[in-house]
Amino acid sequence: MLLAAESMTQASLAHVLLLAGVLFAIGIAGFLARRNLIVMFLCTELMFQAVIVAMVGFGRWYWDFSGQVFVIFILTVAAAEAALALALVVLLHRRRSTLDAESWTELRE
Amino acid sequence: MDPILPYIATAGAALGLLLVLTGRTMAARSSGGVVGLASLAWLFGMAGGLPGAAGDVAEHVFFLIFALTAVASAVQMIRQKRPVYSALFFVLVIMSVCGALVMLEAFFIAFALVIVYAGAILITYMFVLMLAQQASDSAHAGETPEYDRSPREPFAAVMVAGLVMATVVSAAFTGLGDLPPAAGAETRVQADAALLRSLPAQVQREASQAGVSLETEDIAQGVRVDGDQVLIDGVTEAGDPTTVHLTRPGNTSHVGWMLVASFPASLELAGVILLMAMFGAVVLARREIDHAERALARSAGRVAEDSESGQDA
Amino acid sequence: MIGYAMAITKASAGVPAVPAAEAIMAPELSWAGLILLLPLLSLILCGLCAAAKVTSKLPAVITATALAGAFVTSVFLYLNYQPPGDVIPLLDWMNISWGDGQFESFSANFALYIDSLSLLWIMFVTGLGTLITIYASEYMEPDLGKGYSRFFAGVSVFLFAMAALVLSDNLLMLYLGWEGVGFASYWLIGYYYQRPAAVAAAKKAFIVNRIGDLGLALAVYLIWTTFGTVQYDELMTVLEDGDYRAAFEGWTVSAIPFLLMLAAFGKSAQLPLYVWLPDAMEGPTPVSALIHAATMVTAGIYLVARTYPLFLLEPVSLHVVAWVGGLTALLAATIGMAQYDIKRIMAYSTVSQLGYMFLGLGVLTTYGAAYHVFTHAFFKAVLFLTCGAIMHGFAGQLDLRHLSGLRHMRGWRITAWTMFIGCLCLAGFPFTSGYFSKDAILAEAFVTQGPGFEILGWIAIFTAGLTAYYTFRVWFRVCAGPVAYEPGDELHGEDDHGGEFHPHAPRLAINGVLVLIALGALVAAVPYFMSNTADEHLAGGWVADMVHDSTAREGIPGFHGDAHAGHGDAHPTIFGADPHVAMYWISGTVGMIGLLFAAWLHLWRRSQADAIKAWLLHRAWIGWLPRAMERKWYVDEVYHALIRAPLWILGHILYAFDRFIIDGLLVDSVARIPRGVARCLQPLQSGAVQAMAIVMVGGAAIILLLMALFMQFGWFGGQA
Amino acid sequence: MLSVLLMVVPLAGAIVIMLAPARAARGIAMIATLAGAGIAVAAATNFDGWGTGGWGLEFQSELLPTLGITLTLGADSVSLMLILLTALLMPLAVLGSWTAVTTRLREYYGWMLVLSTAMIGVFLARDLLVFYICFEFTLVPMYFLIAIYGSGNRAWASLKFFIYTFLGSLIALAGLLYVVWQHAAVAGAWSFSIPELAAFASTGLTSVEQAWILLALMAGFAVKIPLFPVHTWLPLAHTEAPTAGSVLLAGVLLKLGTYGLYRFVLPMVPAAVVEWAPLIAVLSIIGILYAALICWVQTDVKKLVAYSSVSHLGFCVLGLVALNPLGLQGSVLYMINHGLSTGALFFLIGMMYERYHTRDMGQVGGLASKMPVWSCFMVFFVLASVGLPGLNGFVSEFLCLIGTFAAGGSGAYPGVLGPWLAAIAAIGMIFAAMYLLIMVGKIVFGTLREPPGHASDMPSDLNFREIVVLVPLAIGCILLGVQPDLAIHAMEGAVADTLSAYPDVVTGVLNSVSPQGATP
Repeated sequence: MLLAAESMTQASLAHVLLLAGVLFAIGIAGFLARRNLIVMFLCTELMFQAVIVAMVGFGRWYWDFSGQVFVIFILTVAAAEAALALALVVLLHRRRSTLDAESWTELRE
Repeated sequence: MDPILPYIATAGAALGLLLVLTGRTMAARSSGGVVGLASLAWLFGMAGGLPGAAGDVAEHVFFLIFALTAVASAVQMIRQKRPVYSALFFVLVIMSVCGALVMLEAFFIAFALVIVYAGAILITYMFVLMLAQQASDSAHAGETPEYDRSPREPFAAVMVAGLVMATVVSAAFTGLGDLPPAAGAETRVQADAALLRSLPAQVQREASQAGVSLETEDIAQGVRVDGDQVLIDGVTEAGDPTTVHLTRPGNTSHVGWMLVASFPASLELAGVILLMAMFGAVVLARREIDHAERALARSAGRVAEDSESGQDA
Repeated sequence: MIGYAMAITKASAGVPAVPAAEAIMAPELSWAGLILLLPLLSLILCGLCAAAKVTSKLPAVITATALAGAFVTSVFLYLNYQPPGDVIPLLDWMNISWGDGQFESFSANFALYIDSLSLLWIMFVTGLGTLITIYASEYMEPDLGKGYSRFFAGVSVFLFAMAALVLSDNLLMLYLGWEGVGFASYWLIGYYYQRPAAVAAAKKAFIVNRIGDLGLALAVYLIWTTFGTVQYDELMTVLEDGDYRAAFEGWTVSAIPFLLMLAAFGKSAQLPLYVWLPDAMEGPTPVSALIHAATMVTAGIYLVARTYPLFLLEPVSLHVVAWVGGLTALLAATIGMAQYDIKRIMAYSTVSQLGYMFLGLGVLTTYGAAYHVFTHAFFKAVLFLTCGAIMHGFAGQLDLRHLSGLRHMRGWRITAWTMFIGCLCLAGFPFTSGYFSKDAILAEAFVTQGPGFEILGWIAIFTAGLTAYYTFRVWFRVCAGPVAYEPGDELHGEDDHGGEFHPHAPRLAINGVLVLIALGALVAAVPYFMSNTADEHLAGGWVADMVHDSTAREGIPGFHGDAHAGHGDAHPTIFGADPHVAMYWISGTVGMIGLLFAAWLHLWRRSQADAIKAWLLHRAWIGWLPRAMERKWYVDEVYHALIRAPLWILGHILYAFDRFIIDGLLVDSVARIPRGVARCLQPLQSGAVQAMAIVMVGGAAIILLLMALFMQFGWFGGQA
Repeated sequence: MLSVLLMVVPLAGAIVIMLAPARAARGIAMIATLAGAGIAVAAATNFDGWGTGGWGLEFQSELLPTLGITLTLGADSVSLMLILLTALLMPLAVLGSWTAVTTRLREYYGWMLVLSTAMIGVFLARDLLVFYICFEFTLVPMYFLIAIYGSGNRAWASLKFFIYTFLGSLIALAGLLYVVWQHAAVAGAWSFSIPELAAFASTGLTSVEQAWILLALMAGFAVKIPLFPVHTWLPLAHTEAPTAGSVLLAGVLLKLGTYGLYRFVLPMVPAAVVEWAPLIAVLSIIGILYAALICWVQTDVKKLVAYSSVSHLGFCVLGLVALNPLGLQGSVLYMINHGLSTGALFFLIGMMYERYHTRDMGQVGGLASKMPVWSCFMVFFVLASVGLPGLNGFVSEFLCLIGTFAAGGSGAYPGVLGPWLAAIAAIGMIFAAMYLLIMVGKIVFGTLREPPGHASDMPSDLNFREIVVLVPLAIGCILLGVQPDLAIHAMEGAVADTLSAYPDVVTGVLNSVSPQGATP
């Protein structure tokens, strides 16, 4: 009884997951649809947010803090990524004077 | 509930997103927003009937409000034509997410996010944006560049996003039933007790405040749980046996302990990564400045380049 | 390898090549294999001569010697002959067995089946072969050192194959000979391989024969599936026991004779497969005489006679044989009447005479057919050889309008008179050999009961008149009348004496052979009166004796088989007389009438012939007849339009179909699917990061989603 | 060990060629192929399964026992005959290319030897993996032989050849792997042993499964044979291949398909074979007639002979699906005979091509007067191909057809074909005579025609080397024509083993069909 009552106090895991999913999807949509390199990176950060939400949500479900610990790692990686990626963006921008992702198509066969 | 309905709601949300992204008129965009939010609301409503989908009403309502804000700002973020606005909306997303995290009792993370993301990372973005904007502004006289005004293949993008969403929806609507029940109060107390057992110094400190001195060796066995209390028996300086009610550790203690106790190597690695990222950023930026300068020099005049190459030869 | 050899010995021991009854066959008879071996030896020696570029007459000598040896061997065989006959195994060929039952083995070996029928055939084949080889040794002189060896090698091949055909102990070896003679014929018709007409004729002969061969092959298959054996002796045993019908569907038994008939008609140039024979005259004349008149073309008669019991199982087949024979005789005779090339006339007369033989087979007189084969071999050989001599001497001239009065020319008398003998026999002049043999057939047409056999008899009699006419048309035109000639288009250096053409008369070899064979043609009448058996019922003399001991015994006079309806008590008559007797008079009369017509139109009043022809041609109601006769009833053209051209067009259509539909449309487009799919997806590979991301994320999402949906809805057997 | 030597000696030759100077290449190849032929003859001499159906030349080596992957070699009499054919053709092919190939000698002869190893490997394999690897590996050398040394359109031809046959055999592999998988599921251990799999599949699979496996196997083998609708790579590949390539393609590679039918399809899926034999037979017959008519209108001699292969192999398949000893023995004989006579025809055409650099019958003709020896051989082999009795082609064609004919009745080996199919197929005999004689009539006989601008004294008749190439084939043709018993008795036991399951299966199918037919 006690456990059941306790569980009533928790925010819905389904809702947490849905929030994560929606954010992630919006991030993907933005990443794919926007052509500005910086906004694309912003969108990846948005996807990080989605992942963070999901991790925290599950961590709370199990009352396991490794979820939150990993959020810290994600933060680290995000920071590192932001540093490097933005350096690269600056670099690319210097070469072409544009932030348009489509101006870089050297990956084509 | 027909199992197909969540997918229909997902499709509706995707449609709304598409309209928001591509709508040429205000009306189209706002109707897209309405459709999208309505679909999402329907989706969240359906999810209310799932196992573990109920909760403390106030907490839940706040969670939903934050969620709504986060989603709305995220949408705004990806549709804003000016990158600066996108970045600002992203800050709003982070704030809303932090709010949601607070509702999920992840206080440390929530504040860390605000500090690191909204504070540090986003500022870096801002700087870069300003750098880039400045360069393009010089060419295009403050006009939003074409690549910011028109999205590329929004339909495909939204479709892929919808597919991803659909997988998550599928997981949310089918997989959760198989999970073990959520951790209840008992689990939490036990977790707190376990943490306290690993932190004898803290326990000693607290016990000494209550006038009890404990041997380090006894703490591991002594800490026990009674109801939602964490207790430890001891003897006062007066020699009376007494029970000390220990303060239950908070979120930050848990996270911090887990970080250093369970993932020390990862922590070190994370530090190394950060360091390397810093080096990398510096190196990348430096080298390319040279290139850029040389390019500038080239564009300045062919004579210089020729003489340079002549010297090289 | 030792184990291997043992396995073979064991296996062949398990297969009875010779039934137990014949197992007592005298082993010393295996020298009879010389009949096959000698021509083969001669073939190899001629081949060596060709390789050594021999320029003498050595190949002719070799071949003649070998064939003479074969002839002597066959005569010895005849002298050693004991009535039931013998099987002489020579060499294993094909033996497959997978059980001990009747239908659980297939066995066909090189073995000789010696009975009177095969002896009759092999003797005249080797005998005439020898003589014609001698003739050819002179005839082929112009080719000395060029194709001489090749020619005689071909003759050797032919004799080998013919001997195999005639002496074979099973249908498969017969098939070997059958195709072998076809091949030899191809070889020799195409002897002048630089002449397109000769090459075309050779090809045509082989292919038309192949149609017949198909019939034979199918017949062999059917015979094996029906009777479980292809060996004559076992076949006859099964037939006598009569237990085959229970095991098999009746239609196979009925179909076999028709298929055999197809084979026989192909080889013996009957309707509708006779078209190759006239064209075959492109070959050297000795070849025409040997292969296309005397021997090979009678293989069809031999086949039917050999498998006569099978025909008797299905009487309708014999009726068909009779009618086809009779109609071919008539048709070929009408064409022969209108030709000018004497060799072609002889070719059509051969077709016509072969028609008689089939008529004879059809009206149940194998004896008559065999006798006619026998006599025809001689007199037709004479006729062809004289034609050859003329052709040889007059530089290829064969048009009877450009030759006349040969019998008055020096050196040509023997040719003219031997030809006369041949013509008499062919025309059925009383008391010549052809007279007796033809009568035997004609009379039987009236005796035997069958659908319209009486009409057929009158057709045959009418044809006999036509035969006499066209035969003597040749002789009166070419040999009688005033001396006049023009050279043909094959002038040899030796004929060119100072710008004026002098025909060179035949010399010893040709003349000698002509005389010998002409004598043979006359003497061939003698066997009619000669019998070495004491059997009272056997009329018809030596040939009838020879047929009597064989598989074809049902069709000899005096044999009272129940299949031979009409013999004995209910004897039909012509004009109230026994047909056998009446026919002596009727055919003699008809022959005389034809002869007199010929004499009138082509000896006494040659201009009249042209006038009549002109008169006929200008009458609309009848004008088509001589024209059609001269154009051979347009049979070649009809075949071309109905068979060859459609198939050729079909070939082109199929080739186009193959290239464009199967290869182009189906195969290549299947091959293009991957390329097409790749083309469709190519825009995704724009190189833009996001495009790749779309594919990557979309792909991952689709896979995940599908997995999730399978789990959720239980598709494809997933957990619901 | 002889079986390993058979495979290793050519391979070793190829390695030596790679290391040796180019001018020594053909000599080394000659030695290696002659050695291979010698080993094959030695193997045949020591083989004691002639006629009895036993296996010999066995060799086994465990490679990956846990997965059931072994290197198992062995041959029954049918395999050994085909090995003998391959080993005989190889030195001739090398000798035939003596002067025809002038560039990149080391690669040419190296690939030839590798091809030899692969072909022999197919016939020696008693293990599915060995079989399949060798089966596929024949493609690679042949691809290079065509693509590098072929004529005109060689790139397209080689590509088509490779992809077409490769695709087909992949499908076959899928079918075979299904059998392996099922067998592993039942037996509990992986095994790739062909006899084991055949024994399992013939009894352990349902008729529906068998039908699918048959379809998959046919996809691989029918392309290789090639059967009617999937034959179009063959004329192209044959036409463009170098002479020795054509010889080996016609002589051996096509036989891989029929051998596959013999080794896999017949023992593995009897029920499906019985069910689908009429369809396969009809396809073969269509192929016989269709290809024959196409031959008729060809002007390219080599293409004509290539299409004739399609026609001829139709008889071969027909004999296989007759499902009785007559047809099967005829079919195996056909494989050998076709290898001899068509191989020789390709040699002859190659010799002509070497002299005139054209294969167009419109440009070359009447060669009898210029090249009598060549013409003799040409006529001889054409006759062997036409099926003149006394030469080899006749025996096998006859047995295939009579087998088909007998496949309608009851008896020890009931069948599902019957006289009508055989009768229609037999029309192919007429067509064969037609197109081959037309070809002979054009290029051998008639007045001499040579390509314009050709020095008239230049080409001479065959030299000694070329005669040496042709004579063994001619001897083989005569030997197998006059003494087919040698081969027939040798394969008797093996054929009986292959067919052992069939009488019951056929009877079962016939009995189960007729009541159904009676009740609508």
